[in-house]
Amino acid sequence: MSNLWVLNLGFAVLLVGVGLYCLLTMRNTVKLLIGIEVIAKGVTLALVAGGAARGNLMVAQSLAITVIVVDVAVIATALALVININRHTKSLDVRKLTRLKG
Amino acid sequence: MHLFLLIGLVAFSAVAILCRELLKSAISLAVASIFLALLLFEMGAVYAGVFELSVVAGLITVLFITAIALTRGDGDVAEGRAQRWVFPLFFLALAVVDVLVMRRLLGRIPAIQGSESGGFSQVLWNQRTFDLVGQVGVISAGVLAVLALFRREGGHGKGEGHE
Amino acid sequence: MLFLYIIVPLLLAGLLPLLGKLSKRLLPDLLASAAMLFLLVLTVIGARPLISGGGVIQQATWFQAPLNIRLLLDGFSLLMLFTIALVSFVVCVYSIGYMEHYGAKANYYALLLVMIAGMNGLVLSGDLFTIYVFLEMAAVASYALVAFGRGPDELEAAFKYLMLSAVASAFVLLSIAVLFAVTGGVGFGAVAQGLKTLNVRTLVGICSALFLAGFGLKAALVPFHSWLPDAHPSAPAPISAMLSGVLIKVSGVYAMTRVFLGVFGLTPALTTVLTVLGVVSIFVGALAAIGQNDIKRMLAYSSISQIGYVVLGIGIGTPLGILGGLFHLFNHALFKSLLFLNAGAVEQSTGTRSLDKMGGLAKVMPVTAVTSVVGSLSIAGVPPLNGFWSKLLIIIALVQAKMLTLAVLAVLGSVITLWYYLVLQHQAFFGKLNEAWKSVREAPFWMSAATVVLALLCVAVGLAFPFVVGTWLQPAADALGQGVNVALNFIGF
Amino acid sequence: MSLKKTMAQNIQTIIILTIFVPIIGSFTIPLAGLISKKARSFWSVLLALATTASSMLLIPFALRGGELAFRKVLGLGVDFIVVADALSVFMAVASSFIGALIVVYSLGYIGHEENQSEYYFIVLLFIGSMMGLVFSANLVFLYLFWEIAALACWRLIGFYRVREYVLKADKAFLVTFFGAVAMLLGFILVYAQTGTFDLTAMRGTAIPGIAVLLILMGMFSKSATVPLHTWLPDAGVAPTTVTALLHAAVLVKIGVYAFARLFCWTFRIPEGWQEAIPVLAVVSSLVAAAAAVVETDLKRILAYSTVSQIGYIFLGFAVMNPMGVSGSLLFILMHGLAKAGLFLCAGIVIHATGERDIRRLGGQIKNMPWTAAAFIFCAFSVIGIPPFGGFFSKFMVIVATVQSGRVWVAAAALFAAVLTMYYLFKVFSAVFMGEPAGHGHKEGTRSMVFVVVTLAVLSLLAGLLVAYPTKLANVAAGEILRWMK
Amino acid sequence: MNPNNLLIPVLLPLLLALFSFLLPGSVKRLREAVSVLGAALFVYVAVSFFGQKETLLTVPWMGHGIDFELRLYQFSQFILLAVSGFTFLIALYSTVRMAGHARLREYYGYLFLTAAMSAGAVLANNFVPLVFFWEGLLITLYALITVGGRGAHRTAVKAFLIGGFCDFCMILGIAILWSQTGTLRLSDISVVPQGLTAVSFYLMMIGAVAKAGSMPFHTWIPDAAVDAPVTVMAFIPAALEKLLGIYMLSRICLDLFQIEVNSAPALVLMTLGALTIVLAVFMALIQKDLKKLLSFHAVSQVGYMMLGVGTAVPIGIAGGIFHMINHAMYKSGLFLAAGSVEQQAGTTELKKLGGLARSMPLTALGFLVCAAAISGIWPLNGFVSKEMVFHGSYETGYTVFTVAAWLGAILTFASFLKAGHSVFFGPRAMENAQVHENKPPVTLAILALAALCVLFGVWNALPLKLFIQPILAGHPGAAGEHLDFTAHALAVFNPIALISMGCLLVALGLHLFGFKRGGNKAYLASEPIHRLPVLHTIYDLAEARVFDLYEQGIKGLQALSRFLFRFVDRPIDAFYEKVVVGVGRAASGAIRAAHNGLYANYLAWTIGGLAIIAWAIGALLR
Repeated sequence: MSNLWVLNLGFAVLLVGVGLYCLLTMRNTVKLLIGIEVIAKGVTLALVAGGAARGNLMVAQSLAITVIVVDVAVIATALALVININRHTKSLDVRKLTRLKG
Repeated sequence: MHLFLLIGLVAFSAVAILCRELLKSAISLAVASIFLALLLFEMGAVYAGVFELSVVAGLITVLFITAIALTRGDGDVAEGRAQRWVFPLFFLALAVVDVLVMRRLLGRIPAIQGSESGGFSQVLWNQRTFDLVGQVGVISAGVLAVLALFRREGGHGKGEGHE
Repeated sequence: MLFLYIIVPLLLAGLLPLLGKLSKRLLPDLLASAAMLFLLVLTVIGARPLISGGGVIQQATWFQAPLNIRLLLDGFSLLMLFTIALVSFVVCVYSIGYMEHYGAKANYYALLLVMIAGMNGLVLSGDLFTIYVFLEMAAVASYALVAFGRGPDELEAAFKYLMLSAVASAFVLLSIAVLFAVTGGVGFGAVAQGLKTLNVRTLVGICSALFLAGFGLKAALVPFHSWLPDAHPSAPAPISAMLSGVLIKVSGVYAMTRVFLGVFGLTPALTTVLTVLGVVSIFVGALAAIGQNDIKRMLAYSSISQIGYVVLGIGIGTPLGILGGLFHLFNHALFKSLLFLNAGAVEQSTGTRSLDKMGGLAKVMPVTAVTSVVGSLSIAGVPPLNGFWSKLLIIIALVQAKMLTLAVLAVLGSVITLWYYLVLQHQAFFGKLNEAWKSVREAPFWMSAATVVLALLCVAVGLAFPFVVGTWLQPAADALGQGVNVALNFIGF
Repeated sequence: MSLKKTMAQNIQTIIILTIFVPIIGSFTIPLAGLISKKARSFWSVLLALATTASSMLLIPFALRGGELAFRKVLGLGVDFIVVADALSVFMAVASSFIGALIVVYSLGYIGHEENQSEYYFIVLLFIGSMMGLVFSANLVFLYLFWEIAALACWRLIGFYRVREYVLKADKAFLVTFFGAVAMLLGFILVYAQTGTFDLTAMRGTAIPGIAVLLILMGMFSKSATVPLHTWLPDAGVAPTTVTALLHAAVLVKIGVYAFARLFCWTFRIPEGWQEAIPVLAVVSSLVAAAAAVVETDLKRILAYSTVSQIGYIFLGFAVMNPMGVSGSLLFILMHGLAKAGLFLCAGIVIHATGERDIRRLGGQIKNMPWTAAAFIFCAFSVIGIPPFGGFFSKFMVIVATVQSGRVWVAAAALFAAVLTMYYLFKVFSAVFMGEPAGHGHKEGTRSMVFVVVTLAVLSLLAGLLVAYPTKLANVAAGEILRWMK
Repeated sequence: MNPNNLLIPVLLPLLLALFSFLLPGSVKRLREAVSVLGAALFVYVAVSFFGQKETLLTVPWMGHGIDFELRLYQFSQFILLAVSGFTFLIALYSTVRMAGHARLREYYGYLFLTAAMSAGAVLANNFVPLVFFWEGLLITLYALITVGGRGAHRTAVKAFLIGGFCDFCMILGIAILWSQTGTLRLSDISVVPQGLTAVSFYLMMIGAVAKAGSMPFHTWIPDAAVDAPVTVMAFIPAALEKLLGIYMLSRICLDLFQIEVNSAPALVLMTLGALTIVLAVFMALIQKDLKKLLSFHAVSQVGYMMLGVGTAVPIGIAGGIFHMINHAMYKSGLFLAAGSVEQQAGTTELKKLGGLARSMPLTALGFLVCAAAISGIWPLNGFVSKEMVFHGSYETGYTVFTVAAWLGAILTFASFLKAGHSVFFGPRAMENAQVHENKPPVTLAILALAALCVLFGVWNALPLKLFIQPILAGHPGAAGEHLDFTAHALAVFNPIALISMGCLLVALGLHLFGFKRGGNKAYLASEPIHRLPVLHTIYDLAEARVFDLYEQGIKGLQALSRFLFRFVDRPIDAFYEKVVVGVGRAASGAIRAAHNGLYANYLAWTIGGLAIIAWAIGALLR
């Protein structure tokens, strides 16, 4: 089973990496949120895989569910922010969000 | 099967990121969620799978689509042209590193076998009760946040005043 | 009883939006302040005696019915609870005056209360994953609070804050997932026990790095600090005070310390990394602050710098170092809140945060000026104010631990700190009165009262520091000083 | 036995009063200010005089060679330890007395400015911190009062709220703070070695060179010694009363006091430093004297003069023989009297003419004969001309330096004295002699003239009756160097 | 004698000074009366002290061996007597000369303070009280010169600075001597000058000879001659400072240090003396103002004393000391006479004076006698003491010093011929028509001094036996020898005396030559020498104060100060103001620029930070 866990963990890391790549290079704020979601998927996968590998599946599930709920709240707030920003700037470009610097 | 699902998950996630249209991205993400849900099913985590399917593939996709509809701003953001060849390169490199690291971990990590008793709901209610309180809190925070951000009255105060 | 710390603010937060319909101002003001006062009193009277014999685990109850919630309280948690209660009470009082022009007070208080509930929960939890959940709870509320003004600056700051925090959370979660997979649990005791039986140094190293990045971002350690100079100044002043004063400490420093000292056990490698990060933060924050023109942005950078001291102190790992670090954490909560509240008062009165446009405000805003002098000197470490004693302890600990270079740097950092606070003072308060502000009035009563309370506390803690240290800090340092044993002892519960 | 005990208790009470009358009293001054201006001024003077009186009550005790240390345990190794011996009593009396005179002078000088409550508040706090400092025998409390003094100094230098002035105040605060924290680090190094902050427990301890360097930075910054001195001339932007206070009574004397208390009374410092410090002191003396020759701003000249004279004080302590130490102690008193006099005279001139550039002043002896006389008296004392007090202290320091085998250092110090003579006469000639620049300037209020004349006369009397302060200084010097035997 | 009585010579003048200070300025005659009477009392005290047994007064003072010690013995008795005498004469003279002066109150006060300090300095037997009084004289000197008026202040400062510098040298010398001998009591010290003690000797010598007004520390004297009241000139540079300076020099050479004949210190002293004689007299020669001329002579004559003391042979030393007292008498007399002339004629410029001998016969008589004395005319006192110095210097074997002394004698006489000729003889100048003889106190003082000059010359045994020989009796160099200088004091028929006489003739010749060349104008009599090719240039430079060590020294001080200020002090300040602030601002700017607001940038830091930390932890774990 241990090997399966490592496989899952490898893919989870891959997902997180892809998500970070998205955050780093993409410009569209909504796209960035999608990147966050991808990362969240990776994390969920890692959690459940960890539980499954060691016979803690039930705990893992409850953790995963909590993560998902938290994720929803975060994404909702983020989208609310994006919409509000969009009202001001009429844009979704994250690189135009440079009012605050220095 | 497991590997196939994993690859599908990663592939659709990548598509979600690379897609030029936000709507397609969101849908790709939903598909990725379905893959993840299937994975969870496959691992036996039924409840988590259901949650993933309903909340992430469903609710979050809806949220995204709503937001995209509200902003209608996807046209003006030009992603870099280089994405097409940078991403594969990055992905490949990441994958290679990942494989190398994970191969070193393979079979090396000792672990304590869990000794779970009881079903899911018992675990959730008896062991992770505090998390539930937290969930309630986070949800209320989210709700209040959305309420605060979309409130009508009050105006912006002096927030806009300083530049 | 401890459950009240979470449930009272949370319930009130649920109620307030409804009550807000009844009374837009009075009821939210009253209830929020009363709740915070209640928690403060509860901490001093009720919670402190609990830990007279060391840390305890308390079963939460819901109207006498036991719940499957176990809350961990030891000296360290208590200190944090006290800090949270103290600052949030003052902030609530201050908000009475300050939040008038933002509107939506009920919503504001509700968010604030959720944030406080989140922090309290974080502090009381004995479980890595629960820490994460409550951390997110406080964070989500804080995103909204940062963006509360809904101006472009606020939204931008909140967005960046959120996006970076999300990454940090992912790091934390990933680390938890790995630990969970390896040790089969997420409770402090289980993880500590698991790590003790298994020999997984490399894995712990990776997890440490992930935690450090995740919690470091919450604590705004350089190089994870970049969101803070945007987010803290953009928030309404009481929220800035709350964020800088408590949130970064609870969700960053507390969590980090808990994990590293209480679960992993501090290794020399971690000590090195923490102390170096601390010193780098001190300098980056302080140097960046020198050139600031926005008063709140300067304060925000200053927070980065001061968190550096806290982490430096705790990172040393010696009892004295931990004590110093915790003391500085507590002190920083006092004076940084004070300074942000002062900045808010100035901003409200003059409508600007630009230091260039201020000048000589001491004449028209004497209370604000005097309290800000107290805060500035305190943060720079001028005796006999509180900041001096904590820095003193940290430096003594550094010297005792033979880290002379770091000690010299820490000392230099406090000179730079004084430098930019003097800049702040002479630009804003000292100096000739700017013509434009002839008609400016002192801040409203409740705001002044809040700042005066904090300033007096700064002085009082400075003068009575042996008492404060003995009562609140020594238990905390003792709890941490025992390292992983605390967690291991709790495994049986 | 019981008699002895009651006496010790009395002394304790007096010391506590000396420290806390000004400190706590200072906080009541703004309250008195709420009643009326007169009440506040009266109350301030009363507090200052009370401090002086209470410190003077300790003289008989100190003359008997009494040494008393008592402590209030506070925990964490930072107990409040008070030591009363000839050294601390000497410093306390000298500072509080001059401080009180300056407060009296302030009545006239500050009488029409804003922020008077703050002024008197800070001045009293300043004096109080000095009292606390001289009686503290705990390094942490030493540092604590040290910084309170710096803080007070910061507010006072920026008393006129002009931007440039405030910047100078900031500079002063920063430089002294830098030195102070370096010193703190030095203290902590000592603590790491000995495990205590208690000075009485550390007498005769050898401390490492790095600690000496760090502590010395603090002393040099506070006592404005090259290369940490430039804030002091810049601090001349403060009201003249304040500068007088800084130069004569309180601030710059802190560093030299600490030197005596730490490096002479307590610690044994490495050979290399024992050789180096006199040289540093004399270099400071020379450079500052040279700067005073070049400067044209009245107060800056006097400020550099202080820097120069402080070099002598350091020199006397640093040679560490009984004569040098008692010479330096006397120097503190004499310089305090004379420099206060000089500054206050300058204050009268500036107050009356509104001019500080000596090139634009002249012939004021016609308008203000008393001031001129007081100025030249004090100048004689600073130069070191008998029968004024400054002569004895300078003489003793020089002789002690030679006695310790440092002839070249003494020669350089004397050369600095020649420069002192030159620039002080230059100032006197430029301000009071020559063609009058502007007419009809009034000499200032009665309290101001009274104080400067008092100081001038005291400078003279201190010379004629030099035996009395010397007695105390000798007792102190004996105690300070006791562990050497 | 009760040792406490030793305080009387100090306290009495002090009381008189206080009286004068406290007496309101409006009271006129009382001040003068009390002053003269008090001074007379002072003389009485000094006389009554004379011949007393050695008396010591010791009062504990400041610890560390610093006690207030006074010692009365032959030498101090003698000097004390002289001090009191001059004080009396000046007080007497001042009643007329200074009458109606605006600052009379201060004048008398400082006068008596000077006397008190001098008495104290003479009696002191411990270095600290010695320096106390010695340096205290600076203040009275400064104050007395400023009494001369507004313009005098510059000169007063000059005098003060020069005096201060030299006194500081002496302090250093004393400090070194103390560190070497371990005692501050003068009477306990007797060391051989070598190594550090030699340094100490030179430093103390500087202090002593500077007080006496030797080159190159003399330059304030000619300035003061113009600015200060003439009584001050007669009192201080002419009399008291010579007394004190040479007293001190003798103490140094006789008691404190054991000076061998022709040892390095002795040679230095002699060289300095010879140079002072020649250079100062050259300057004196060309002066056209009587007071300035006299002041340069006051310098020049110091050279003889130094030369005499520096020979370290008994007759030389005795000559030096004798010359000191003689000089004090005739130079005071000359200054007082000049003052008298000034008061009556309104000027001391030689050009504007002439033929006053008839209208002011008594003043003229006094002046001429004194001038003759200073020139060394047989049988006046100047002749005796100068001959002794010549003999002494000749005995050392370094004839060059004797020659220099003779050269000085020539020019001295020449210049006094010029001065006397142009003031009192020749055609009466137009401006001097209404000049009358001065009041009795003035002439009395002048004549008394002139009479003393004659007395000490003709009956030279009186001062030599009474004053001088006892002083030398204890001197190691004279031990065993029977000291008697009176034998050939007035002897003319020996080579040295004959050469001296010849010198006077040369001087007469020079004067007559110059007188003729200058168109029978006496004040131009020195012009031929003034105009000599190289000399002329040097004179011009001297007039431009190029050789004035004070002016050059001040320039040096200023240059040094500017250097230190610009290259030490200002850079240090610039370090704080520019470098520290600049570095801080630059670092701040760099950090601020890095915070460019781009989310990707911030995220990159985060990820990079994670990577670095992971790497660091990994590295540290290994």
